[in-house]
This record gives sequence, structure tokens and C-alpha cells, in this order.
Amino acid sequence: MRYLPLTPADRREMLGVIGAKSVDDLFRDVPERARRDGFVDLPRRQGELEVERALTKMAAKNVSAGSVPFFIGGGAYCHHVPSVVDHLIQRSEFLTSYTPYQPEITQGTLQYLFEFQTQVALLTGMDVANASMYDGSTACAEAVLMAHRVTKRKKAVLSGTLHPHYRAVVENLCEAGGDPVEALAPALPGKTEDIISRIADDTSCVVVQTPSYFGELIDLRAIADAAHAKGALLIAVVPEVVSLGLVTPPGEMGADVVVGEGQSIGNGLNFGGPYVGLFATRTKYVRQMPGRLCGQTVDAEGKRGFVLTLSTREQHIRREKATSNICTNSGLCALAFTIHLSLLGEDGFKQLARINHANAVKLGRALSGVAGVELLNGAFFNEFTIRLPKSATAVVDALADKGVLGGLPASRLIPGDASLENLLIVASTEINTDHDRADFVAALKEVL
Amino acid sequence: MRYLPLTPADRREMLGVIGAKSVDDLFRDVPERARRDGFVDLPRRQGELEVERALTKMAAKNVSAGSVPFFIGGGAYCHHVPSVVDHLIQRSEFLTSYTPYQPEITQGTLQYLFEFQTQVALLTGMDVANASMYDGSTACAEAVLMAHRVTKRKKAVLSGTLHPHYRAVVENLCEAGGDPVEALAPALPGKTEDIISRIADDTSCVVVQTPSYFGELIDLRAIADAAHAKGALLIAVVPEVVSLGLVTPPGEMGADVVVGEGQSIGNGLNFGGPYVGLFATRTKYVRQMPGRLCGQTVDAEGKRGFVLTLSTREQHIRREKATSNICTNSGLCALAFTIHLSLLGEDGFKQLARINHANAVKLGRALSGVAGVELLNGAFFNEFTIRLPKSATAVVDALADKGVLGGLPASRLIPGDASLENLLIVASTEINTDHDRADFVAALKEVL
Amino acid sequence: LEEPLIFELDNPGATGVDLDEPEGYEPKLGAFERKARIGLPGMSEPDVMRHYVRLSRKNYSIDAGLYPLGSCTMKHNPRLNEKMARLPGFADVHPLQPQKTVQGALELMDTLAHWLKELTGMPAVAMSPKAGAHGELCGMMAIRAALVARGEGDKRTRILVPESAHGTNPATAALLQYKVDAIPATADGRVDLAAFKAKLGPDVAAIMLTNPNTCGLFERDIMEIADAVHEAGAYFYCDGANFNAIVGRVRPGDLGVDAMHINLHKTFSTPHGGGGPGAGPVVLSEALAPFAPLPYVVHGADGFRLVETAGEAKADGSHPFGRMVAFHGQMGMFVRAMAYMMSHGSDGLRQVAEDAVLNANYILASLKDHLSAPFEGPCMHEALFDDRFLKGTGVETLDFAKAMIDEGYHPMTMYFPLVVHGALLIEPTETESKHTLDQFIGTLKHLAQAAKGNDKSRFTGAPHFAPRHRLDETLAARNPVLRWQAETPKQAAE
Amino acid sequence: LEEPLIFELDNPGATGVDLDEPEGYEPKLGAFERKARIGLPGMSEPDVMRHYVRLSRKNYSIDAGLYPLGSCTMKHNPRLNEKMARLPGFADVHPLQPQKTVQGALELMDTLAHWLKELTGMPAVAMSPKAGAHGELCGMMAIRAALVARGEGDKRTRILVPESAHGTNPATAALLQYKVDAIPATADGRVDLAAFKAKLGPDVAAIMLTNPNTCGLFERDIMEIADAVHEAGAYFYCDGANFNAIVGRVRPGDLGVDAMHINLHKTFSTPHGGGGPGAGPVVLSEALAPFAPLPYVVHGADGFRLVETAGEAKADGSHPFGRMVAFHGQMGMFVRAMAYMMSHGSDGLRQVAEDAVLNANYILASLKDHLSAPFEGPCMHEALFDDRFLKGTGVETLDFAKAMIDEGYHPMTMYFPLVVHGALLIEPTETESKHTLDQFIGTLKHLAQAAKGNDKSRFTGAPHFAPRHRLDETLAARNPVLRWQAETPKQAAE
Repeated sequence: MRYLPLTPADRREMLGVIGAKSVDDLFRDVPERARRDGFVDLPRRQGELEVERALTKMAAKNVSAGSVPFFIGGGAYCHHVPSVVDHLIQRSEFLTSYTPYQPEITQGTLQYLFEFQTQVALLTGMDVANASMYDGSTACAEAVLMAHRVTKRKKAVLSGTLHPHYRAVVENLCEAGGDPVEALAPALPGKTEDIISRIADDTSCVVVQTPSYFGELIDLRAIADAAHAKGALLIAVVPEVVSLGLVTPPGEMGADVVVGEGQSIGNGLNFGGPYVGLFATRTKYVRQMPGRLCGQTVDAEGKRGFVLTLSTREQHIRREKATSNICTNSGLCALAFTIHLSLLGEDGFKQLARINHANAVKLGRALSGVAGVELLNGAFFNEFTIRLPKSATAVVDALADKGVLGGLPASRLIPGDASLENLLIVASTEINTDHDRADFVAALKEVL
Repeated sequence: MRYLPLTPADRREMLGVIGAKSVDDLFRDVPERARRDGFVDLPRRQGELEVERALTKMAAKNVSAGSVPFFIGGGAYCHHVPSVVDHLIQRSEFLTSYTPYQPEITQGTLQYLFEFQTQVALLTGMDVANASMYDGSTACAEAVLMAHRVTKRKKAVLSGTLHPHYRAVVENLCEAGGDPVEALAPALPGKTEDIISRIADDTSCVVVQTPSYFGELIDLRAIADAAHAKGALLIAVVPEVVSLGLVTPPGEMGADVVVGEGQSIGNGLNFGGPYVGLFATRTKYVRQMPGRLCGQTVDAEGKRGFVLTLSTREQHIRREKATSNICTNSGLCALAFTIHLSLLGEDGFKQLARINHANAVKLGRALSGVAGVELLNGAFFNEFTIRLPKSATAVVDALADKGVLGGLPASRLIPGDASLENLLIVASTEINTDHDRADFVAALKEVL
Repeated sequence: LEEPLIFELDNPGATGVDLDEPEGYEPKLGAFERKARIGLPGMSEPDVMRHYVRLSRKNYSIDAGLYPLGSCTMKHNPRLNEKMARLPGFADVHPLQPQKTVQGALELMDTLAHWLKELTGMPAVAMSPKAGAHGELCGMMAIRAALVARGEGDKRTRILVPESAHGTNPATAALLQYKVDAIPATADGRVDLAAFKAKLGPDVAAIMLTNPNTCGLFERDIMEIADAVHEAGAYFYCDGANFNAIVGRVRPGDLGVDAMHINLHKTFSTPHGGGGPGAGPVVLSEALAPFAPLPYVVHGADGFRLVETAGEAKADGSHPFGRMVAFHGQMGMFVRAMAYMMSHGSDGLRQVAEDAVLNANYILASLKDHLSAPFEGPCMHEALFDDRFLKGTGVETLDFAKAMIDEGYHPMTMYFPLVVHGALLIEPTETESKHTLDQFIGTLKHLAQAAKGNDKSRFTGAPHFAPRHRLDETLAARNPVLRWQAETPKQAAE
Repeated sequence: LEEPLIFELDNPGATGVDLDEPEGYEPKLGAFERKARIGLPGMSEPDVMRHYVRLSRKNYSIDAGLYPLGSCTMKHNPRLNEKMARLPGFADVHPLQPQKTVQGALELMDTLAHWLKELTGMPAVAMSPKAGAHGELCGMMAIRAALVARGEGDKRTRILVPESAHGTNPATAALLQYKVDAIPATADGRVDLAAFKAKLGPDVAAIMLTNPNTCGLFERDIMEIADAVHEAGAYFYCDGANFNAIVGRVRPGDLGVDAMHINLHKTFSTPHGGGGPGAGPVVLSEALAPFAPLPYVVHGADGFRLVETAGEAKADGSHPFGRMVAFHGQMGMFVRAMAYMMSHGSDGLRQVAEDAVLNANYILASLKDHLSAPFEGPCMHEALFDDRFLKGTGVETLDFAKAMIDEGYHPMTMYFPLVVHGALLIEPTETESKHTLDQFIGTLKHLAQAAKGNDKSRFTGAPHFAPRHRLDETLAARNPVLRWQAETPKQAAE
């Protein structure tokens, strides 16, 4: 087998050194009735060519985003990733190294994590950020738990336009600890949600997403003030990090924690994972943060270097007293993020955001021009919601048959709410061309 | 522009240091009437996304070998290259380094070239090999020139079943030096070519290919004896290096020089290039060899190291007295070759050759079973020639319309010979499945 | 050479992308336009490339040498897996596309699930957890859901965890508000069966056990433990971090396990990437299967279907405890693991376990007289040593491990498991050759001799030949500098 | 750490591939079965991976630092180019497929040809040459064919080549049996116009000139030279190695050039790959165009067509002199160069030349008082220094260059061009930032000072910090060991 270096001769020789008669000898601690002599009921080994063929065939059964006019968002966005990114993250030294527990020989990883933390803090307008979380949804849930620790309260209030999956993940983790969650019903874009009245003395945090599930930009300032007045934290959720190139960052609107999904920068769609969760907060909460942190220090010669730090928060040191059970992060996805953002730089990142917004505005205008279609949003970035004259699910299905992936029916993630039945959430990024928009409009006219 | 680091501010500052008013100043030696103020008539810069789109569209107009049942050979072969190979040759340290003129910091390149030279010598059964040539055809032409230098004679005799392109390249280079070339008419596979009678006292070398253009394995022993008797060299040409895993190497049949195309190992089809030329010979001819050579030596501390050596043969030292004008070689393709062959190893390489041969034999049997089709070869490796009841060109064309790339019409490279009109040269490698063969047979039946 | 931070390389106006100004730009941002400079540095593509290539060269990696971290299973990462994960049909597919446009992706998830179930002998698997610890949480949530379903949710509040457990085990239990109760170990490095049984009771929700355990030993009494747990009405959670030792040879389902996470980035070779991403699917027993979280894939008459909502699940007769994560899990890791499994096949995977165990025992046998081994062999896939051999030398486990860096090796796991003093835990994995092991063993013998020979300075100052000498971790924690700031003096950015 | 040769790592029976025994194997090999062992080593995939990763780490590369080799144009190699060249529609296409199945490949060749013709102001281009020197040969063959066609093939036997020419120029002329006649240089580093004109005559076939020349200077009299050459009935071959200095700003066709090769691996950024592959298309003037070699692409009513045979060419009215190579040239390099050109566009390419020249002049201006510059500026894309500044220090050009290795830089080109004593030729290219240049300039100033300050041992033993100290090249040449042999003692394979 090509990945296994030992030859039969090696094995014989090594057993001799060990003083065992056979490999079975080494497994003698396994209870007899649990030993399997034969192989499990699965196919035998295959060569690279055969594996490649089988998986390529499977992959070919999917419609890839790049092959069609593509307009789906909903927390994952189709962006162009420069080729340098994928080249660099595949460097053996990045791809095949472990968590940097030995800082002397992992300065490469540690330095990019430090750069990543700084970038995330800058983007979100916060003081500090950690070295990444699994994804935006788990970052959000961890933020709620952190708010519980900081405020010593237990109840989170969730906006109704928080991504339904994020809400589910928060609820799941809170319920695990027996903590109550109050989630509002979704307010349609353009309508203001009255979340302020829900903030009470037992509220640990308010969780608000911007742009919202419906693509609407949300003003956090009043909510932040209200939360702070009651001693609660405001957790802002940013599902599309590219928006931060153009819109006021939550840090400037009073958020105490900003979490987000970083997939858009450097990372592909990957059918939902791996992604990279962003987590930023104020300096004063550093020791309550979950996840890995990289800090600057000096070595024995006084040279600047980086280490994992404040690990007394973490499970491998604190065990049952840890701030979270998190062990793995999204190191390589964070690297991709850092490299892509380095390539973009200040000017490029802002320009990318402008192009996204411009394309979304153009699309909104084009779709609004179709009879029976109504654009609902007031202010939006690269995603918005339209009302169709019929079921959005049926329309998306029919569009797919015409080779257009035309958005996310609001009801797919919030089933059973009749008011959402005809709503379609549509995203547009730099990948969309005039041609794509024309195809979408033409197909939509046909299926309506 | 993303590849250009200088900003307008940098440029101004640098011009200041230089003491020039503008960049135009620096071009003042250019005659006025040749200066262009504007841009040449070509499109302006494009982003990565746009370039990728345009080229992807162009690429999509080609039928790639992997997407259809594929049976074309004729000096380039479709093999599976393990993914490790492409990963490693893209390592920055290999991809973006220069010719190893500074051995202290290019031991990586030098050591793999030394490994490559050893591998090529082993495969061909020769004493030494150089560090690669452009491709098989230019290696062949350089071998003829080397034979001229060694024998101090000027006339090469070429087998009629030498690849027609190789013949053309040899003729072109010999004519450049005013040297005569005698090329035989092609003998059909299964028929013995009387090349021995053409060897005369003024013959510098005999050039024979095995497997031949028609896929036939050629016995070199008698030809070698006859050439040596007349003081001429035998140059053996191996167009498909995988054959050396199964057939007697030319070095064991008396060849003085073995040249070949190494594309099959580690390198893709690439529509004809870049490929990697193999060049091996006897120790006594080392100082007459063309191309780059890597040799073992020691450094100032006595440690083993490698350097480019015998460069007194080369143009950058010898100028007009060089053995060849070659400067560049196929370093990266040689690396791909070396890595792929290291993965294969003794057992894997032989097995690969066996699979190729087995697939060709199966295909030969299957095609012979089609009414009107005749297999002409006596002994072959992974390529053979069949006679069709009608024009091979028309058949290949019709097969292509049915999604089968079914071989090379012999007349494509040797036009105007009526006896070749109906001959089709067919290759089969490890990539072909039973399914491919069945598709080929079915399509052939339809078009005949 | 020192490499500055990207922020120190800022060249305002330089960029690594070419993006045109959008035509006819008419913002619909309301009052939300970002005004201030963000502070991102400007760099051209060549500058970015060089910066990260240079950084990479400061890292150790499995591609460059042995990475003997116990419990981490740093094995060869095949590049075929990377290639497959980058097929546009997998990499460029959105999680919320209409399901009929992602049938191949669902098929892959279903196929991988099948392999995991077969290899573990378990009837169900939850695919979505994003890492090992996340899988633990998922498994424990399923256990809690099952307890709640039978009305014992409030009653069973205690979790038994051996002293030698990974830190994630107690941390996970604590997240779920369970009380953690440590089980002592016997002198031979295993769970003390009697002590364990004594701790069982009607308030015990589950035991969390690693097997092979973190001492690298197989828990001989595991089936008796499982039986006792089940008899007591509790569940058996198995930490699957060490599955590499038994894959293809022993099925956790046959041992009585109720839930076990599988680290795809350990056993099935998806790369660690400097700390992730990982993936931690959890296999579940018949008893726990109905509580598996959303989403999951089912195979119906008209192809594969993703069950995403509680309503759909109910129609299927399941009772998912909730959702672990947005979307469906680590697809990119699934593809890599699938390619790895298909490459090995059932025969190759069994060989994986055998060679992993053989390599570890070879190290144990070769070094037990030079270092000190706390437990008798045979071990499973890890060889554990303690610091008795360093006694009186003034060299500590940490120093010894750091000295390995100067010899060109990544250190082994140190000071874990906690049950052994000054532990040195070595996991070679099956992808190391005998030649490499012999070199490694030679180096360790040589170092052990040097330590005993009073060559102390070689150790206490180590590493001497790494990009950095020992770093001041106390300073880092006392005065956390967690981001670059324009004011920061450019200390060593020479 | 020392890295053995693969042959020294042989583990018989190990393999890095999994290939099944073919079913129903019935050989048709006649008497040609290979019997003896070949001698290839057995290695698993992880072992192969590690071996080559380790070897790579002994190399310097443009991705890790400045590569200031004059005349080699070591610029950034964009990874977009690599990605495009790997599209299956380009990489996995056979050169002898039916032409209707490769229309995109032919379109790419035709598009690239169009760009090359526009950029050079020349009407034709031969795409097939595989490298610069191969392109030279092609260009000179076209010249010879044109001379033969007008009956002057035997009469014109002399080629004029400046003393400062690349070695390939005289080597190419010699291959074609021409007599090489050297043109002297003036004190300002250019062709001596008077001496040149004196050498012209009815036996001159061509002049081979590099412009900008190898001293990094533009030949001011180039148009007068071209006119004189043409008046004398000869042709003007221009060595295009230095095209990077003028691309987009000056068109060789406007200067009177008849043939010029273009190194796609220099000007258009296809990677050097440790010594190849390159690609050397040759642009041709009206006079030479009909003699361009086979094959070439034409665009007809029904798409693109590849003219492969003399017969077809004749029907087109061309007279190809022959064939340079099997198949159609370096397609993989064509794709890379095309991606590079499209990325830059006409505006970006002009900027390339400007920035390349600006960077070189910045180096010249910053260092001329610290090193010694033989010629006045402005230079073009290369800055040339000689060894006068080392006079009396005991440090030679070679030592000075090797000392750069210890400072983390690849040395510049040394001892070339030959017209300058102890030449140091520096070509920064346009892809280096001012920041990088400033560091580089600082290092050179510092080294020059050290040399003048009698710090001789720093130079004569250099490099001190490289994977190898200076290697014994004399030994290598006197006693050539060109391959590994089982008997070779494993000297340093510790």
C-alpha cells in the first residue's frame, strides 16, 4: 500500500526486536470476542487512478457555483479567491504542521495567527480577536456563553433576523447548560424589530445580525445603548465579512462582541465547511474569551516572537474549568483569510466591497423590473429579499432547471411561516456579470 | 497592477535619487523615431477573475484526453501522474529557482538532477545520462551531431520507422551544418527493414526507434554489430519510456547512445510540450555529450555535494566551440520524472509497464475482432498498427464525432504514401478500462 | 532573517488584486457607510507571496520530518486527498443549493457515513461536528437527550472520567453542567475496575473513556466496563482520538460503546493545517441514534435527501436534539477522508492499525532500557515514557524534548498523560519507515546518554538551532499583546 | 541534516503506487522481455514526499528572496499562470488529436502569436522553439533559408557578433557553420559603429546583436546599424533576452530587426524551474516570414488550422525551412505567458519595462559610489559594476558574490559580460519593491565597506551559512561522477 512504508521484511525484523511472534501478539489485550480476524465489509484498496475516477464522477453530479449564474447567499458567499492563496496554504510547512505548541519551530503559524487576529480586530472595529473558531455559527454560540460568564446572567435575547442556523446552534449550546434563550419572530426587511423592549435585568446579551438573514443592514447603536443600560452585552453577528469594507463596523456601533463568518475571504463554498469563525471583543473581556490566542513576546535572546497564550482558559490546561471545550480551530482557513486579505489590502478590500454592493444594487433594480416582483429592503449590502407572486421554493426549483441558481427561499430555513412563503433571498458578488443578471431576469420571467 | 510593487510615490522618490525628471529620461538612448508614447494596440490589464474566465472558456473548447475513451500515442502518451508529483514540482523552491549555477544554495536542484541522471542510465541500460534535453526529438538530433563529433563523419542513416517528426528535426539540424542524412522509406510493422545494407564507411550513425512509429519492437543487436563493424554508432530512440519496464533496454542490445522522450513519466500531454528529452551514452563519450551534466564532488568541509560539471562543453564557457548551443533544459519536467519514477520504484515501474502492455494486447484482440480490421504488428508494447478497410483519417474523424479519440492515422505525419492511407496507429495505457475498449469497438463498427 | 509583520510592510497604494471601479455605482447603504480607514496594509502579490513563503520556512511539518506527538496522530497527508477536495463539484458547491443540484455531495456524505459505521460497527453517525471536541459535545448531547427522553435527565448528573483523560473530556462534561468524577488508574496504567464499579450509581449519566487509553494501552476490561455501565442505566462515551490503533481490527460497537467521535484529521489523514480545520463525526449506538442532531442525509427512492428541519425529522420518526453547526459539516474534510479510506480499503485500514501498533512497540522495545517506561508492553499505537531516567541529571522532560528540536525532530507530547510523572508520549504512526524509526531511536538513545552524562547545557538552553530560542510565555500571558498596533515599537523587525 | 540519494533510501518491496496485477496477461513482446533488475529503489509515498520536500529546502528561490541575476530576468512567477496551465483543456490534450477537438488550444497559440507580433511590431512569429537558444537557432535558420532562396547561401558565411554577446550567439552561429567575427565595443559599452561598418561586406550573412545589450545599455546607434546591415544585404538578428527592458515601449520591428527570439520564461514570467523548461518563440520580419518552420497555425473560415506538413505550407505559399521540434512547441509555457500578458495588458506591460528600468537605475545610482560602475547611466534593466572597487582588498568578484549568500541573497551574475573586468551584473526586475531594493542596496554597501575594511576572511570562505560550503568543481570535472552506483562509498550520507 502506497502510504505504508513497512515491508513484510521490515515487519518480521521489528517483531523480532520486540520479541513478539506476530502482530496479533501485540493486540493480545483486546478481549477475544471483540477481535476481528477478517476484514470489515468494505471494498479493498484502490490505486490513485481508481479513487480519482470514482470521486470525480461523484463530484460531477453536483452543479458547481462557477458553472452557472449564481445568486445564493444565506451565510455563505461565492467569491473569487486569488490563486496565490491556494498555493500558499498547500505549502507543506503550513498544511502538514500541528497546532503550534512548540513555538520555536512554529513561528510561521504563530505569526500569521497574530496577523489574522489583528486583521479581524481592524475589520470589526474591536480591540482584540482570537485565532479563529470553527465557523460563524459556533462563534456566535461561544459568544453567548462568554456573555453569560461576563455578566453572570443566563438569558440571551436573539433577534428574529439572526440566521436561523445560528439561532439553532445558540439554542442547542445554551440548552446544554440549561440556559434560557428568547428568540424573536422574524421581522421582514424594512420593518424595525422591537428587540429593545425585550432586554431585561436578567438578559446576559442581545444577539443581532447585520446584514440580517434578509440582507438588511441593521442599526446597532440604540440596541447597544439599551443593552448596556441593562448591564447586558451586545453581540453583533456579521455573516458576510466583505460587508465590512463598506459599512460601519459593529465595533463603532457599540458592540461588545463581534462574531462572524470569514469564509468569503480566502475560502471556498465547500458545501458548508470548513469555514472560519471570527471572534472579536473588547480588551477587558480577553480572559473570558473562548478559543486559541496568539500573543507577542520575546525569546531568550530578546528577539520578538509569538506564542499561544492565556491558555489557562483552555481545556488542555483547565480541563473542566475551561472557558470552552474547543481544541481545534480553523488554522488553515484563517491562513487563507489572512493571505487573501493581505492581497486585497486597504484599497482592494474596499473596492471588492464596492463591487459587491454595486452588483447587488444592479440586480435588485433588474429583478424589481420583473412584473410581480417587489424588493423589500431599505438598506442592504450584497444580499436582499424580494417578494414573488408565488412560492419561492417552487420558483427556485424551476430556475435550477433552467440553469440558474437563483437564491434562497426564506422558508427553507424557517419552515411553516406563511408570511415567508413567497420571499426569496438573493445575493450577488463580484463574480456576477451583466450576462448573469440578464439570464436570471429572463429565467425568472419564464417561471413566474 | 497586482504584480508591480512600486507605487507612484515610490517612483517619484526613486527618480529623485537617480536624478531623473521622469522615466522617459531613462529611455533617452532610444532613438526618437522608435519611441512609442502610447500603448500598443492590445487590450488593457485584467483582474485575475477575468483572465481566468477567458482562458477557462478557451480551454473548454478542447476535448481533454481524460474526458473520453482515448487511444492516441505517436510519441506522446496519456498516463496517470500521481498527485504528489504536481504538488512537489510546484514547491516554490523548485518552481522559482534558476539554473543551479550557485551550488551552495541549489543542492536541491542538483541532487535531483543527479538522481535523474542515474535513473535514466539505469532505465536505458547505459553508463551515463545528462540532466535532460528539450524533448525526445531534439535529443535525437543532438545525438546525431554527437555521433558526428565522435566519429568525425557526417552522414546519418535513419530508419524508416523513426517518428517522422524526429526525422524532420534531425534533417533540419543536420542540414543546418550541411551534413547529409539518408532516411529509409517506412517498412510496415512485421516486415524487417534492411537498414544494415545502408551502413557504409562514411556513416556516422544509424538511428533506430523502438518501439517504432508503428509500435513495433525492433531488434537492435544485429544493427549494432553492423554499425560497429563499420565504425558507426547506433543511436536508439525510445519514444515511450514506460516500455523500458518490460522490454530489453537498448543498452543491452548494443546501442551507443539512447535518446528518448520522458513525458510519460511525471508529465502531462500538454498539447506537445513541455516534455523532457532523455539522453544516455557510454562513459567514453561523456566529454562529447550535449546538455547539462550534474556531478558529485565534495565541499570545503569534505561533505558530499553536487555541481554542474564538464561545462567546458557548454556555450556559456566555450561560445562558438561548444558541443551545442543549448542553455535551458527541462529541469522541472526532469524533476517530475524523477519523483514519479521514485514513487513507482522497481516493482511499480515494471507493473505499470505490464498493465500498459496487457491493455494494448486486449485492445488489439478486441479491434482485430471487428470485421475488416487487421492487426499488423508482430511484437509490440502499448501501441500497434491496424489496417482498416478505408481511410484512417476519415475513420478517426468519424470516431471523434462519436466521442472516441481512436488513434493516429499513419498518414497524418507521413502524407502522400498511399500504402499508409488505411493504417491507424493505436495506443493504450493504464488509463484505459474495459468500458473504454468496448466503446471504441462499438464506435468503430458503426463508422466502418 | 527576521520577517516583519504585514502591517510593517505596508506600502500604501500597492495592491495584490486588480479590481475595476464599478460602473454606475449607486449605493443603497442607508446611513451605514464606513468612513474611517480600516488600517489594512497595501502589498503587491509578489510581496505577499514572499512574506508567507518565508513564514512557512519557520515551521516544522510532517512533510519534512517525523512528528511524534502522542495522541495527535500526525501521519502522512496524501496529496490525492487535497486534489479531490478541490474538484469544483465539491469545493465550489453552496450548502443551500437546491438538493437536486447537490446529489453527488450528498452521496459522498452518505458513503462516508457508511464507511464510518462499518468500521466502528455502529448503526448511526452524526456527521456535522467540526472537530473532535465538538464531536464529544455532540455525543454527550445525544446521551443527555436519551436520558431526558426516558425521564432521567435531571436525575443523572455525574460523569465518570479516568484521571488520564484528554482535557476535552471533563471540559465537555462541564459544558453540559455535569459533575466530573475522576476514576483512578491501576499500577498497570488502566482503569481501576473495582474503583470504577464503586463509583457507578443511579446518578451516573455516562462514562467517558479513551480506548486505547492515553497511556497507549488497550483497556483490557473494556467490555466488562461497558456491561456495568449499561447495567447501571448509563451510557458509554468513547473518546475516539486513538482510533488509529484499532481501525479495521476492532470495532467499538463490538466493545459496547454508545457514542464515539472520530477525528478525521487523525485517523483518516486530513491535514492538521497548523491547528485545524478538523472534523469530528460521531458514531452512535441503536439507543442514541434517534437523537442524532440535524442535519442528516437519507437515501430515498428519488435520490439523496438532506433532512434539515425538526419537522422533517419528526416525519422520519427521529428526535434530533438540535443542531451543532450551520450547514452540514466539514465537507472538505469528508472528501479528503473518503479518498483516504477508498485508497486503503478494508485491507489497508487494518494494516494501518497493525503498522501503527508495530511501530510504537518497536520504539518501546528499542528505548525502554535507555529511557524509562512506566508500563509493560505491549503498547498500542503510542509508546509512553516517564522521567525516571532523567532523575538526578538536572534535565527535565521539557529540556529533553526541546533538545530534540536541535536534532531535527519535533518533540513528542510532554507531561501528558498526567498520571505519569514527566511523561513523554511518542506516537510514530504507521506512515514512518523502519529506516526513519531507527534514526529517531538512535537520536533518543544518544540524547538520553548525553543527559545522563551531565551534558546539561545542551538541554537547558535548547533549542539552539531553531528560528527562535525559548520564548517567554510568562511575559506573553502577563502582558498580553494580541494584535499589532501602529504604536508598537518594531522590536526585532531588523 | 544530510539527505541521502533515493538509491540509498531503497527499501525493496516498498512502493509509492498501488497497481493491480493485470488480468489475463498474455504478452506479445516477442523476444524482447527485460530480464534483469533495473535497479530502481523502492519507496513509499510518504518517504518520497519527505525526500523531495527536504531537498527543496536546500534551494534558494525567487519566492523566498531577490534573485538579482543579470540577463536572467528572475521575476515573480504568478500562480494564476500555473493554475491556467493545469486546466484539463490545456494540460490534458494530445498534440495529435483531430484538429477539430483542439480548437481552443490553437486559438490560444494564435492569440499569443498576435500579442507577440503586436508587442514587437513584427509580422510573423515561429512558436515552436523550446528555449531562447533554440529560438536563436530558429531565427538564424530562417535567415539562412532566406539567403539560400536568393542564391546567396554559399556566399554569405560570416556573422558579426559583439564581444559582449551571450555565449549562445556564437555557439548558434557555429552550429550553422558560420564564421563568427567579433565586433569591438566602445568605451561607453556599446557597439563600435565604425568598426562594425568596416566589418560589413558581401560575405556577411547577419549581425547578432543583443539590445539592450549585455552591459544593460541601449544601443543608441541601433537603427543606423540596422540600415547598414540591410544595405549590405545581410539580416539583423536581435537576441531578445533583454526584451523586458523595452516591452510595451519600444518595438524591435521599429528598430529594423529581422528576427528576435523571446524568452517566455524571462519577459513573460514562465518559471525557470531550476533550469527549464523555457520557450523561445521567434518573431520574424516580412523578409523572413515565408521561411518560418513547421508547424504554424492559420485561421480560416472553419476555425483554426495547424499547418503541419511541407505540402500544406506550399499550398499556402510558404517555404518553411524545416521543423525545429516534434509537435507544436511549449504549450504549457504558452498558456502561462498568455495569462501573464492578459493580466498586465498593454498598459501593464509598458509599466513592466518602466519599472524594470527604474529599479535598475535606482540600484546603479545608489551604489555607483560604493561599488564601481564602468559606464555612465542611465542603464536599462540591468546595473553593471566591475571589480575596481575591490582592487587591493584581496577580495575577488567571486568572493564578493559568494558573501551575498551569507546575507540571504542569491548572488548577481558574475564575470559576464566579458568586456568588463570582474563584472557584477545586477537585474532586479520590476517585481521587486523599493523596500526590498533598499535592503539589498544596504547589504551591498555594507559588504563593499567590509571588503575595503580588510575583512577578507568573511569573503574568501563564503558562504559560511549555506547548506554547503564552496564545492570542489575541479574535482568534479577531473573525475566525473555522474551517477550513483551501488559501489560508491556513502561518503557524507550520515
